[in-house]
Amino acid sequence: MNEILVLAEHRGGELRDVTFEMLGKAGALAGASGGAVTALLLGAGVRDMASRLTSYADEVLVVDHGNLTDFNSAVYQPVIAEVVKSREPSLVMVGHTAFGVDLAPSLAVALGLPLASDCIDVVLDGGAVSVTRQIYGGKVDARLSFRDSATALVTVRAAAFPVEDGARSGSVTELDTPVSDEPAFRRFVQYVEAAIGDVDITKSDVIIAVGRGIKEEENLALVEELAGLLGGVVGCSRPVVDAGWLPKDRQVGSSGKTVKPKLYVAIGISGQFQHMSGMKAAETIVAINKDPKAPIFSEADYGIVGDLFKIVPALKEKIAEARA
Amino acid sequence: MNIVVCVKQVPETAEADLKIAAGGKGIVEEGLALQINESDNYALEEALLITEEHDGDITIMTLGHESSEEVLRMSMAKGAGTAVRVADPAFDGGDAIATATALAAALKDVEYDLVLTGCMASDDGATQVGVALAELLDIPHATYVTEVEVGSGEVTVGRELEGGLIEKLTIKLPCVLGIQTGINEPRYASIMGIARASKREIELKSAGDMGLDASSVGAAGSGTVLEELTFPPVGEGADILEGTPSEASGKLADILKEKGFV
Amino acid sequence: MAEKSTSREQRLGVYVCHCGVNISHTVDVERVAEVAATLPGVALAKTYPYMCSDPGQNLICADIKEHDLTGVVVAACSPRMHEPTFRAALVSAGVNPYMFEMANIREQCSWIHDDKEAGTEKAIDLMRSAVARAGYLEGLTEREIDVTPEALVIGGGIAGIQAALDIAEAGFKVHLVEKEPSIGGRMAQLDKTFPTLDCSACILTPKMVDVSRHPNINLMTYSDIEDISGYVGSFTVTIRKRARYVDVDECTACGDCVDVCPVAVPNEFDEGLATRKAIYQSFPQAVPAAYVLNMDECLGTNPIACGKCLEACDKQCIDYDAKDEVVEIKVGTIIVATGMDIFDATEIGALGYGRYDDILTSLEFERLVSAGGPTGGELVRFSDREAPKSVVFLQCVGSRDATVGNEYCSRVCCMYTAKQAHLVREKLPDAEITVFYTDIRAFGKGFEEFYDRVRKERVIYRRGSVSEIYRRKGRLIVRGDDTLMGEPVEIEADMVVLAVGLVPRPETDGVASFLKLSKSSDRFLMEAHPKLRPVDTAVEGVFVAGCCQGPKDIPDAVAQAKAASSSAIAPMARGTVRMEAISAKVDEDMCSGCRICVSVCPYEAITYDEKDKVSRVNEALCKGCGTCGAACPSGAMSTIHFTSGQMRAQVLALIGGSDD
Amino acid sequence: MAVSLQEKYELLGCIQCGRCTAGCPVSMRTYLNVRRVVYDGMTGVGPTDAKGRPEAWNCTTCSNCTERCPKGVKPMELIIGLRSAAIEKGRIEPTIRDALESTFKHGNPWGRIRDKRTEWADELSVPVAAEGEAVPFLFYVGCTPAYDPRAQSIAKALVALFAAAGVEYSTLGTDESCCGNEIRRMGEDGLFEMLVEGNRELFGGHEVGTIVTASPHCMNTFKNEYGEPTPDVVHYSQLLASLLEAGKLTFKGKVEKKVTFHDACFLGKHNGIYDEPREVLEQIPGVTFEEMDRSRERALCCEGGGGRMWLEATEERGERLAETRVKDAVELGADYLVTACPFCLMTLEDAVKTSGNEGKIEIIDLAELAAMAL
Repeated sequence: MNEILVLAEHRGGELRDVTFEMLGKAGALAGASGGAVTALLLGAGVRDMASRLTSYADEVLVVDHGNLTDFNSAVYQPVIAEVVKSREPSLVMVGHTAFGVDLAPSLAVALGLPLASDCIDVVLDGGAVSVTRQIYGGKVDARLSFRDSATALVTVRAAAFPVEDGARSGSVTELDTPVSDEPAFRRFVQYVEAAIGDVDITKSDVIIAVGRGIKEEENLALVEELAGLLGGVVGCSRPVVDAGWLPKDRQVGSSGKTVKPKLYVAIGISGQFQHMSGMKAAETIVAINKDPKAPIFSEADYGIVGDLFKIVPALKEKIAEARA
Repeated sequence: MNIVVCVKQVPETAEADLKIAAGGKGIVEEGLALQINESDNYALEEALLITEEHDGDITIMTLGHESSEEVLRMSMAKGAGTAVRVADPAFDGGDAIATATALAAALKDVEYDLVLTGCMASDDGATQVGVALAELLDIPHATYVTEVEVGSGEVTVGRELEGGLIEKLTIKLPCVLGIQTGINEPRYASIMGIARASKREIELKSAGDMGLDASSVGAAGSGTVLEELTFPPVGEGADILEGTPSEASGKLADILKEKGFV
Repeated sequence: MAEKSTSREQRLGVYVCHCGVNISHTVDVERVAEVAATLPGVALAKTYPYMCSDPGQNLICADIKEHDLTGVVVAACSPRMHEPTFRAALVSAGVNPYMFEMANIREQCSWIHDDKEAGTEKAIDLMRSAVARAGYLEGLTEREIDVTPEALVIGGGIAGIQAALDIAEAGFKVHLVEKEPSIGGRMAQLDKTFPTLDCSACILTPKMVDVSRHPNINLMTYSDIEDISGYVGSFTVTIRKRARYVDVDECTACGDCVDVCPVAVPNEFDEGLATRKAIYQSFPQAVPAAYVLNMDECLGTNPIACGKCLEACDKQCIDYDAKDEVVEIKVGTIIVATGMDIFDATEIGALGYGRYDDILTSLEFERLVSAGGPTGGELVRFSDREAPKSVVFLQCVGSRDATVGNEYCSRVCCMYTAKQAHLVREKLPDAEITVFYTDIRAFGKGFEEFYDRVRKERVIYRRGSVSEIYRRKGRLIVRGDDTLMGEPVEIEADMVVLAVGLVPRPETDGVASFLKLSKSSDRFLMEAHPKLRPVDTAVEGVFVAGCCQGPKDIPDAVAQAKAASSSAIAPMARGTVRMEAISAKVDEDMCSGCRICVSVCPYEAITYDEKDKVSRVNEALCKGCGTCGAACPSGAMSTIHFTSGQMRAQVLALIGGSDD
Repeated sequence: MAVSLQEKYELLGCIQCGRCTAGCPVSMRTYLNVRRVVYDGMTGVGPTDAKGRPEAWNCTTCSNCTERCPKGVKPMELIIGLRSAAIEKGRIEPTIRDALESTFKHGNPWGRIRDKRTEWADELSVPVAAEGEAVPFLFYVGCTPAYDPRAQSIAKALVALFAAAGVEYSTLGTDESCCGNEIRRMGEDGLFEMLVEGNRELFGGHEVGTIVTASPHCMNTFKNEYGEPTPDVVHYSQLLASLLEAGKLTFKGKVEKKVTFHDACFLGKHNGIYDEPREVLEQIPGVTFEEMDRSRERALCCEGGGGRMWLEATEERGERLAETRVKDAVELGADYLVTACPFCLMTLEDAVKTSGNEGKIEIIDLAELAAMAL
C-alpha cells in the first residue's frame, strides 16, 4: 500500500464533514499498512481550506483554478483522472454524496477502475482492499473485494466514520494539472435553497418524525398531537415528502435537514442510512416501529416494537398522565 | 423527443424477513414480490410527462431475467412504445459498471435524445449505472435529478444536494439523467392495459447481438467481486421497552419525564 | 296427411296493399304481386294503395264476381286490424268469409325493416305462405247463441254504480255485487274532487241511493263471487252473500247497537285513522243503510259471550245465527269494475311511512281533512294534535317506479296532490306547503288551470324526487334533490303526505281467473285493444270499467262505465250473438281417451265422455286456441280453420320445403 | 370506437327525478351530484372519466342511488365506470394507485406483504388448509381483519366464537387473497377479474363448500359478483344467528351495556341482511338494544366503502357521516355503537375521536361483543 487518495469535498467555501471522516479512516488504514494519506482539493482560492487539511493528510494536492469554483463533474472529473493516473494510488476515496455519485462512476469508467459505492467500511488486508456496503435498504451487509486493479475506487457513506482531530502535518502541493473551461454541455447555473416554511425543524429541541409507516396523510394528525404534547415539531423521512404529505423542509436526512435535537422520536421510520445520517446526532433517540429488525433500532436509545397506531395513542395518554 | 428509460425489476424487501441464500452471495427471493425499482418508476413517469408535452417515443429498457418483462409490459401499458430486454446469461452477476456496459451497447442502435434512469436501485443501492452509462456513451449526465425542464437542445435540471439545496444545471442533449424519487407522481398501469401490452413484442438483445464479448460483462467483466452477505448487527443501541402498547408507552413516558421532556 | 281440397281446385285472388307508403317504402309491392301471380292456384294478383278502403274492397268484390274467385289473400296489415273488413267483403260477394287469408307485410315486415330488397323478399315469403295455406281453406258456418237478458256488474264503486244504473235504465236486469257492506268504493272516501272541488260524497250519494231504489238492480253487498262459468249470452255465476247478522231490510241504522258494542277495531273506511265497533256501518251515507256485524271481531255469540247489541236492538233485527247464502244466477254479459288499491308505502322503507305518525298516505290525508273523518275535518298532526306549520307532499310514491314493480303513471296523483295542497292552504293559511314532483301531468279538462291556481296559493313546487325521510331533533327531515337548482335539499316538515299511486286489487285476480281475463304488464286487466276496444276484453261478453283496467280519475271511470254498459247492453238487446266458427274438433275414432286435452284446455271447453270414452268439445266455450290440438298425442284433436294440413302448407311455403 | 357512457350504462331511461342525489349520503357534504353525473353522461356533455370529475371518487358505493332509481338506471355503475376510465389512463390518486398495486403484488390493498397475512393468528391456533386439502367450511378472513391492527380483533373474536360453537372450519393462510370488492368499486376491472379468477381457482382447489366472511364487503362480491358456480357465502352475523338458533352457540357471560347497531351498506342495502345481526345482539345476555332513527335501509353510510378507505373526500363541505352517526348513537345514550363491518368499525372509531366523543361511546364489532359474552 503506497497511497490513499481522498477527494476533499466542499461547498460554499466550507469543507464538508465527509472529507474529514474519510481522511480519518484513510489515516487509520495508512497507519496499519504504512502507506500515505493524500488529500486532493480542487477549487478556486482554496488555500485556506488546503491548510486546514494538512493535519489530516501527509500531502495535500491542490488544483486551484477559477473554473473549479463550483462542483461540476464535467470539469472536475478530467482533472482528478489526471491526478489519479499520474500517482496510481492504491485506494481513491470519494464521498458518497450528491457530488460523489455524480462523479465517481464517470471517473471509474474513464480510468477503467473498479468502483464500490456507498461503503460503510473499508479494510486493507495486505495489499488487498475490501469494503462493506449495505444493500436492500440496509437490511443486509455485503462485503466486496476488487478484481486485480492497481487502484480501487470507493465512495464512502457520509457519517460512516467519526471525525477525529488530525495528527499529521502534511505539506501542500499545488498542481498545475490543466483545467478545462466549463463545457457547453454542462453548465452550472446556481444553487437554490429550498424554501423554509413556517417551521424550522433544525431549531427545535424536540422532533417527532414520521415515515412510510404513517400510511396516510390524515394519520399525521396523530403525530402532530404527540408533538404538541411534547412541545416539539413534526419532521419526516423522505417518502412522506415524496407523497406530498409534508413540505420538503420537514425532511430529515442526507437530502433534507441534519438535525441535532435533544429528543428525536422516529415513528414508522425503518431507518435507511440517508435518514439516519440526518438525525444520529440527536441526544436521545426513540424509535417506534413494528419491525424489530428495523435498522433504526440500532441507532436508537429506546425502542418500542409494535404498531404505531396503537402505541402513539397509548403514549399520548401516558404522557398526559405523567404530566398530571 | 425520443427517450430511453432504463429500469430494473427489484424485489420488495421493506417489510420482508430476508434470508441469505446458501453460498452467502444472494438472498432468497422466493416469496418476495417483484416490482419496478422505485426511482425508475419516477424516471418512467418523467419520460411520459415529457413526451406528453413534447411528443416523441419512449423506449423502455431493462437488463434482467424473463420475470422483468412484467416491468416492461407495465411500462408499455403506461405509454412506452418500444420495449427492450437486454438478456443473456453472460450478464449475470455483473456489477453496476458491467451493467452499464451492457446497456450502453444496447443503446448503440437506438435513436434517442434523452436517457433516463432511476438514480439508485433499491436492492443494491449502487447509484452508479446512470452516470457510468453516460460516460460509456460519451454524453453528459446529471444524477439525483428532482427537476427537469426541457429547452431547445438542452435541459435545465435541478439536482438534489444534501441539506435541501438544489443545484441547477443546463445540460445539452442527448444526455443521461438519474431521476430522484418525488420528482412527479407516477401514474397507474391498469391490469387491462398490461394485458393489452402483453400482446406486444419485447425486443431481446443478447451479448452476441450487440457484439459484446462475454468477458467484458457480467461477473467476468466486473471490477468488484461480491465476497459474502451478512446481516448487520441490530438493536445493540436501543433499549427495547417491552409489554403491551400501554405498558411500553408507560415506560417511555416515565423515561421522558425523567429526562425532563414531559 | 289427407286433405279434401287442394290448391289446384282453388282460384285465388291475391291483393297487395301499399298502405299509403307504410308498406311500399320498404317493400316493392308490385314485385310481390308479380310473384304471387305465378303461384299455383292464384288466378290473379293486384296491388292497391289502400286495400281496406271502400274502393279497395270493391275491387275484391268485383274480381270475385268477374273471375269466379274461390278465395282471397290480402297481403297488408295485421288480421287483428282488418280481417273482419275483408271477410265482410267476401260475404258481400257471396263467398264464405273463411275463404280469406291475410299476410301481414306491414307490422311483421315493412315497419321493422329498412332494407327494401330484403324487405321485399320477406314480404314475398309471407305472401307465399299465406297463399299456400289459402289453398287448403274451407268454408265454415258461424253459430248463433241466445243471450240471457240480464247482466252482472262486479264491484260497487263509482264505475260499477254507473254501469249498473245505465243497464238498468236500458231496461235490463242487473246484478250488482259488492264485497264491502256498502257500495261507494274509493270515491266515498274522498273529501273533494279535482279540479272542480265538488264534494265527493255530495255527488256520489244520489247515485248510490238510485242504485238501492232501482227496480232493475239486484244489489248484493258483502258478497263475493265464488265462480263464473259459461260464455257470452249464458254465464253462470255463483255468489256467496256473507252473513251480515243484521237484517238489511229491517235495520233502520238507529245506532243503538253501536253504542253498546265493546269492541273497537281500526276503521278501514278511515284508513285506520279512527276506530269503529264490531257492529258498524261503513260510513253515514252507506247503501244499504244498514249495519253489519263482523263476526270475526265480535266477542262471541256461540255461546253468547257479549250479546249487548242484540239486547239494545229494538227491532231485534240482529240474528247471530245468520248463515252465508250462496246463490247462482245466469247472466248474458258481465262488467268487471273491481277497482283498485293504493300503493303500500311501507314497501319504500326509506320514506319512513309506518315509522313516523306524521307521514300519511294521500288517502289517509283525504280522511283527515274530510268533515266526516276522524278529526271532523280539522287538519292536525297525529303525533301532537297540533296544526302542522310545514306540510310536504311527495309525488310519484309507488308510481313510475320500477323498484316496486309499478312502471306506470297513476294519472291521478298530480291532480289530487294539487287539490290536497289547496285544502291545506284553505285550512292553514300560514302553513308552508311544498310539493316535490318529477313531472306534473295536468292533461285533463280544467287540470292545468287548477294547477296554476294552486301554485298561486303559495304552494311551492320543487322539481325533484325525495329519497329519504328521517327524524332529526323531533322534526321530519325530507331529503330531496332540487333538480332545477342542481342541489340536494333537506326540508323540515311537520307533516308529509305521500302521493301513493294506484295498484290493482288482489281480489280482481279471482274474477280474472274465473273469466280467463288477461292482464297487461302493469298487472291491471287488459282490454281487447288499447285504442279501439278499450272496454272489451278478450272474452266475449265481458267488459271492464274503472280502475281495474288501469288508474283513472272519476270522469274517466264514469265514461268507461258508460261505454262498458252500452257494450254490455248490445248483445242483450239483440238477443243472440254470433260465434266464430273456429273451434277444436275431435275425431272420435282416433281419440284414445287419454284426456290430455281436457287438462290443457284453458277454457274448460273439453269434457270427457265417460260412456263413449272420448273427449268432446263444447264449441261455445272453445276459443280455438289450438292448445289441445298441439297436445293431442294421437292426432285426434284438430282446430277448424287451423288444420294441420293448412299449417303445414303454410310452414313449408315459408321454409321452402316440399310436402314429400 | 369507444361505447358512449349513454349506451354503456343505458342512461336514456333516466327521468332526472333526482332520487339518486336525494338518497346519496355524500351529496350534501361533497360536490358529488349523482343526477348531474347521469345527466352529463346522458347528454354526452360531461367528462368521461373521473380525472375530469374528481367528485366521482367521493362515491362510497353504498348503492342507494342504484337501489332507489325508479327507472332501473344504475348510477353507481356509471360512477365506477368513470373511475375505470381514469384508471385506464393511469390518472388516479396515489393512494388508490398504491392500494391497487399492492393488491396486484401482495393480494391485499394495505401495502403489506403476503407473508404477514396470518400475523393476526400468530398466538392462536387457527387451522390452515394444506395445499389441495378439502375445506368444507372456509373462514375467509379478508385483508382488513387480517392486516389492520384494529380490525384483527374481529378475526380473533370470530375464531373464539367458532371454537365455542364447535364450528369446524379452516382458513387459507397466506394463500388467501383480496376478494376484490373494493377493487371493483375503485374501477379496476382487470384486477378484479384477475382476483376473481385466482380466488375461484383457489376455492375450487380446496373444494370449498361454504364461506363465512368477516367483512360484508367480501361476502358481497363473492355472492353477487363472482358468477356461478361459487361456494355458498354467508356473513358471520348470519352464521352466528343460525348457531344461536340451533343452540350450538350459547352465551355464558353478560354484557351489561346499552347498544345500538349501525347497518353496514354492504350487509344491509346491498344484501338485505338486517335481521341476523340484531338477532345476535338481542341474545347477548345483559345487552339493551335500541335502534337509531336511521336504521336498516335508511341507515347512514359511514363513507368507508367504494375505495374510500384509501381516499379522502375531495372538497368536503359538511360533517363526516361517520361523525353524524356517532353523534346519533351518543344522543341515544348507547355505550356501544355496534357494527359488523371492519370498514365501519374503523371509520366510526375515527369519528369518535374527531367528533370529540372519546370516552362517551365505544365502537365495537358485533363479533367482539359476542365474544365478550362467551
